[in-house]
Amino acid sequence: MNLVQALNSAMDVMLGRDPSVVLMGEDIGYFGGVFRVTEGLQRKYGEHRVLDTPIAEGGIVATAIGMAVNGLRPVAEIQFADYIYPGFDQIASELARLRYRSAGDFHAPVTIRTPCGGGIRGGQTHSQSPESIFTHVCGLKVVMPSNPYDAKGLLISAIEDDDPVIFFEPKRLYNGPFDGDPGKPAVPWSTHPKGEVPEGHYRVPIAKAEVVRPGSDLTIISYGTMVHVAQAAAAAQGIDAEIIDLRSLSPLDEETICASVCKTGRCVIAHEATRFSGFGAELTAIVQEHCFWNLLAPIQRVTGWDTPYPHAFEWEYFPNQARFAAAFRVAMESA
Amino acid sequence: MNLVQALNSAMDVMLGRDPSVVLMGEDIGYFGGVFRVTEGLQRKYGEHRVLDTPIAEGGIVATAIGMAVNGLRPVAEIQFADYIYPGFDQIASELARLRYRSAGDFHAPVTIRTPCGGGIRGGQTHSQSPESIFTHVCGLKVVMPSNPYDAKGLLISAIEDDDPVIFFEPKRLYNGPFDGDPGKPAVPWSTHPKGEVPEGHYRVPIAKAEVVRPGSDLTIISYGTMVHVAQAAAAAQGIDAEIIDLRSLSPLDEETICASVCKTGRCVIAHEATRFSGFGAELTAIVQEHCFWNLLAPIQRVTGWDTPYPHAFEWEYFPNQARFAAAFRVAMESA
Amino acid sequence: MANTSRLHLPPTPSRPGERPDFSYLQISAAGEVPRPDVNARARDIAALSVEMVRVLDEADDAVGPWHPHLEAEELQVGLRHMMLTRAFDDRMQRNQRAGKISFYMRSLGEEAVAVAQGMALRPGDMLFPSYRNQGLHIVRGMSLVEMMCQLLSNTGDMCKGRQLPVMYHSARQRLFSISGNLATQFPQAVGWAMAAAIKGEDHLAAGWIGEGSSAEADFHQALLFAAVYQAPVILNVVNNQWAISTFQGYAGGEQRSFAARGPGYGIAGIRVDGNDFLAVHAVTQWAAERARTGAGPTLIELVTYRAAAHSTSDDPSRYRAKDDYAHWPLGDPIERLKRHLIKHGGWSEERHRALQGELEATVAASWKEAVTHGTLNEGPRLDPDLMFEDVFKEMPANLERQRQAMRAERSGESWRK
Amino acid sequence: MANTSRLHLPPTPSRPGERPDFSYLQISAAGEVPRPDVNARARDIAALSVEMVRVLDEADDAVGPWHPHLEAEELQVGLRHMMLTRAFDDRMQRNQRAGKISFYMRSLGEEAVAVAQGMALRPGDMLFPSYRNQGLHIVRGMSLVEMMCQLLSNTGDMCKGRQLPVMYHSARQRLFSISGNLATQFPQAVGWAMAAAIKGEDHLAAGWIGEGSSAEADFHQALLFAAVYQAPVILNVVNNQWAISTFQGYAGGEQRSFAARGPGYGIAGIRVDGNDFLAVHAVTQWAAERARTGAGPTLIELVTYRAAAHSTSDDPSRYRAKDDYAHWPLGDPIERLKRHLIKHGGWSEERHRALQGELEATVAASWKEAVTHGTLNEGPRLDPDLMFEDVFKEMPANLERQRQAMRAERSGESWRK
Ligand SMILES: Cc1ncc(C[n+]2csc(CCOP(=O)(O)OP(=O)(O)O)c2C)c(N)n1
Ligand SMILES: Cc1ncc(C[n+]2csc(CCOP(=O)(O)OP(=O)(O)O)c2C)c(N)n1
Ligand SMILES: [Mg+2]
Ligand SMILES: [Mg+2]
Repeated sequence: MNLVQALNSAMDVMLGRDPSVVLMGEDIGYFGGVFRVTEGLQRKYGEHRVLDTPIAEGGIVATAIGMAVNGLRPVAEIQFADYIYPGFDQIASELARLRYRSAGDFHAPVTIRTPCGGGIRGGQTHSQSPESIFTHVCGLKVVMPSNPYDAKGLLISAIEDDDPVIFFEPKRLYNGPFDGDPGKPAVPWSTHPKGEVPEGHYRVPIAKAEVVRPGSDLTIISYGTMVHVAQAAAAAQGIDAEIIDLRSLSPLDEETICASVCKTGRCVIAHEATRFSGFGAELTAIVQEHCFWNLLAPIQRVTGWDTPYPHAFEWEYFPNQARFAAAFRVAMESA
Repeated sequence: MNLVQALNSAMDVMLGRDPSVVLMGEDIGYFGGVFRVTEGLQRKYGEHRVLDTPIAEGGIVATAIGMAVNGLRPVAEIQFADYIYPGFDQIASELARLRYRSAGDFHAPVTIRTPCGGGIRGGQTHSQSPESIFTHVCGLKVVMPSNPYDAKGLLISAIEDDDPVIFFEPKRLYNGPFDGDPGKPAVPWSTHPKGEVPEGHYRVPIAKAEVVRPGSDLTIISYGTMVHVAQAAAAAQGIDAEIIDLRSLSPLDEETICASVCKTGRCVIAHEATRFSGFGAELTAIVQEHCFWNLLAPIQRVTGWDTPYPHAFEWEYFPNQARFAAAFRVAMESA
Repeated sequence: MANTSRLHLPPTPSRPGERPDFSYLQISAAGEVPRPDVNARARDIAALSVEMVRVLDEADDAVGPWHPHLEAEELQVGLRHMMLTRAFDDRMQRNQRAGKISFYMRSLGEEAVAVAQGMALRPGDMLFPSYRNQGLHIVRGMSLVEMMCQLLSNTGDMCKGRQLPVMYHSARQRLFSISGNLATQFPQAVGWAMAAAIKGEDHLAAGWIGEGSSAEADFHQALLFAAVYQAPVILNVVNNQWAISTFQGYAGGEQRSFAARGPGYGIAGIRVDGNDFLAVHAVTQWAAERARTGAGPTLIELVTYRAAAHSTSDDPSRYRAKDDYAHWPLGDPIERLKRHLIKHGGWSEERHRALQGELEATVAASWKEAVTHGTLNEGPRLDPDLMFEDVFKEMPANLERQRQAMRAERSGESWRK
Repeated sequence: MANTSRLHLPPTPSRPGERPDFSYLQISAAGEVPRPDVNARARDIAALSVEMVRVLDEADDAVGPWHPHLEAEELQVGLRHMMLTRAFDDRMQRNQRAGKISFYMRSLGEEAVAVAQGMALRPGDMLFPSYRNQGLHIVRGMSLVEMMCQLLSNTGDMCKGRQLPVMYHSARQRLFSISGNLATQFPQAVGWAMAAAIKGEDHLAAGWIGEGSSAEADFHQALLFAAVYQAPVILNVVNNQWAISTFQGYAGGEQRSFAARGPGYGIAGIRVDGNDFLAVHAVTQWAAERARTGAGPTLIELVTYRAAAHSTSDDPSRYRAKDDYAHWPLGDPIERLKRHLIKHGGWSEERHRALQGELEATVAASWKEAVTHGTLNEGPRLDPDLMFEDVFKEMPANLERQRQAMRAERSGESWRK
């Protein structure tokens, strides 16, 4: 399966197993979504389980909260992560804090799915990676898969979770892994082991990172599209990197991260989002606190630049293998 | 002047000097604002320069942008920083990026003032410190003064700035400095050197931090209310701390920070906001990158806990001197 | 520049030192407004949104097609609930002034809104209140002690100390958790109602916001989603004329009634005398039947007056005339129902006085009990450990570590490393 | 569960394989709707918001009180602008299909909206377009070459490569920068108008959004602030029946017209045949006069049809009937004005064909020139250094450092440390 099909399958499985699961979002019903992630689900489960909605992200999140309080498990799609902000107040002030403020008497198990990231010539309003902002909001779980297998398992876990989950989908990976070189021919997921996805129900646990490649030279911490770029960059530079795919940003699997960096003594952190106050900052802060005495060189961040995502300069903006290579050089230095 | 009067004076000066300056916000006109920051200004400058608005933070920001595009310099008040989120889309997607997307042909010199922080028994919806989120949005300047002198000078700079500025006002400091001990009698600003505020026009530059106390044991980087708590904590622990009041979070004065940490070799970072992906993370990341070879111990963060700000446990939540003391102990360790 | 400005600014008819002028208020005569069928199409009954449904007339009689013909006993219960609400408010206000609670918000002058509406709905209906609808909690039988414990953030606080005073909730009584963020509950109520419809259940949802809060985006989202999906929901705008210092004109009330937004969205809109218990009850029942029969949502504007300060942190003498409430043309809801009941419902001044005394005693006794669970300054106190619970269903490792750190901090130990 | 659901879902009258059914559309006869005084109170002219102003009748005559009595020359200019818009769209669509530009959005079938409205306004008026109002840019005289350079993100791109194709702007021509975020420009237009009023200036602002976008919160903010401050603004909802795959019922259009939201807020609302050049012009002029004389804002709903795909990324055959536009009862705006001009404006099939040829040649010549500034694959290319400019007025140190790093990265050098 490709990543789109894996997500579709997760929702198919959950709609079939649990009558309280409903999907909602702009163009997701009859049309099946602009990225076709919900294709065929309205036909299969009916218009009352797979709802087309008005173009109103704030209203989508708010009504999803109300539906969840009334016993449903809404999975709401925000068409692009760039358009999640009109729903930000309902997410940050309401969804994230309902359980807390009501001392557990109310809660809203809402999953918000949204495609993020660049590399598809989407320009500044179809390429953003706002995950860091959500990780700062207590009460939200924040996840981002990097492959079809994890995508399906994580989405099932998210839907089953009694806490709200913001589920970011790196849209550049929908149809295949991507190593950061737009010049190369596209590779389909069928050539990748994580493209093998079981039909039925399974979970990938939230809050558990995966070491996708063991190594001893340095640790690369990443998630989403950058996991693939990191792998290619390390291979190209001949670096025996231990590569960690976080999968969950919050709650964070600090143990796996810190164990690795304490072992390798060197660390590169990578994400597509802009650097300043990006999630790499929190990762850096945690790693330096827990691995300080083991660190052999400063932690390096490989990120988007601190500008909006410009349409014409997509590949100068995108954190490419060259940016990794430069980071590796500093990270491999010794005192 | 206290901090409220200093802010009022800044707006008074600017309304007087520049006919394009207008104020807008909920209850700010006739009433003078719930914290009285705009008191008397509508009477002095008229209802058409100091506008009461509907309770609609999104509309306030959006119309301020339109007004700014038409040549005005709106200073919009959001009654509490907790209520800025309904305006978040207009801030992050529009205000911050208008200059960029129009290649400089349009820009919107809007200042958004908003009281933030806890310590006033405001509970989870009147105590938040969301500054970190705004520092992740390219195109915004983000400032937070810690005293009346800086408040006035920074607010004048913000209003005169041709870029949008998010101006956070630590409300616990409105009437006096606060060292973190709620049991002590309140101290007025008149007893503090920074309570001496000139009547007329002056600027405190944006993007310039201030070393409020030189020292050699360790560097404390902070802003807002925590600057005062940090000073008291260092004094109480007998630590010769170099204390930096950032004043501007973005753009950030990296030079001042890094010079200090490279000198002292030890660093504690403090803010009231929750820790995870708080602004302390970015500060840590920058400091460890630039001062790695000088650092003698892991950088410590003194912050609010990763929970909403609970009404009944305000003083268990608030980053107090004890939390500083614990951080000092680790930061002063040696290998 | 101000001299040449052509910007319109809504007038405020009652500033300090002025004589309050309520002549802007369009009031229909009692009995005058027709009562359409509950299944009428929204577009055909738009007039309801600018007229004002009233039942109690100047002679204290109940007249016209909206007369709900309630039993005298039920009206007496309504009167009692309103009086209890006011007695509770009075006492809590005094408690705050005496430093016994930190903050309070009264509903003085608007008690009929929550009480009559609460009584017109069924126990299975889900209520999404604002902070000024304590009458709903009273009607649903939340105990005064429980409410007081919330105000005290003591060991009996249903919010475990997380919320400001007055932000009650009760899952069992179907009273949603009150938010400090204005208007957010409005579209949430619509979502709840959508789910009821999806599940094929008969319950409806009702939400309340102030007229000032109707300016928030959530108001629009609520109306829009309610209209699109014809959700079984009642959306109530309590127009008490003020939002802190700001007059309702700044929420758009100068141009048109708030109820009139309904027909604009294709939703039934109805404006009612919010101080007329009978009219409020009748209109709410009408809307409820509409929702339950699948005829769709209703937007109700309840015209009333915020007779007291916004909250205990507010000082209205800074922004409005002192004797404003005395001039308010729709009177006092308790007084009006009382007079009607004396004339028609077997009520009397004596019974009224006796009831008043009884309710004050109940409130006083409840307070006595509530403080045994802790006061602002004296124990027992909620365990600060609770701060870390309910952020998530299960506490993640980092919060557990922070909880340990907080414990160490409190015990004076070092907790780093 | 779906079986028992009572949730209402708006119908979609034209799905693939179905016969498009536009019988839901309420159409007034040409000339039928009265034209009130421009100073009429919003509340007194609510009917305008559900009827449909039309001037061109079935016989191609202009009739009724809204007949704007424009000179034939002006109408010919209008026809030319519409034809140029369409010729431009056609060519750009083909260019996209040929891989010469990355993305495009046509306004096929809705050209009268932008062209007639643009012509009815004054050069000093500020326009806040959506992505489907290219007729405004044509009317204001933005050069085709300039527009094409934007589509190519080449060295002539006014956006310096930062925006997706079609997101034009021109400060000099008072065309605001188009946003990818729907509806945000609506309340911004109100703010601009408020500033004009504060400064005592005569200019008005006009904003455009699609009917689907009216669901966003910004729609409400725009109407509310416009109503409260009676801002000199024209708020246009282009109801082309579709929002990507979603029918207008999901934006609330099933229950009530979009124009009807206006009177709900106390704003004049007016619904117009968006494919009738004369009606659109007349209504816009009426609204402009209203704004300029201080009578307040107007919400205009322009009823039209999105005849083409949403964008070049879209495939409407997946979600709507193929021959839908052929059934659209309001016809084609260019055809209708052409027929009227042939009958009354000294126009002819020959002149029309000649003009068509001339416009296509202009477009082709412009394209030739545009590509000299660079194409998708060939230089000259914008300098990537530009990526770091205009984030702020002055580049802060960290961006300067990142720019150096990017340069080093591109030149293959190491740039860290
Ligand atoms: C989103 C948001 N903005 C601002 C506030 C601050 N605030 C609290 S109550 C209030 C006035 C509300 O007035 P109204 O809705 O009329 O209700 P009333 O107090 O009259 O019952 C304001 C501005 C808030 N709580 N939330
Ligand atoms: C805030 C936001 N949400 C979603 C989108 C994605 N989107 C782009 S165009 C569109 C449909 C808009 O339809 P409508 O407003 O009717 O305009 P039309 O395309 O018909 O002209 C959607 C959903 C967006 N650009 N911005
Ligand atoms: Mg009110
Ligand atoms: Mg449309």
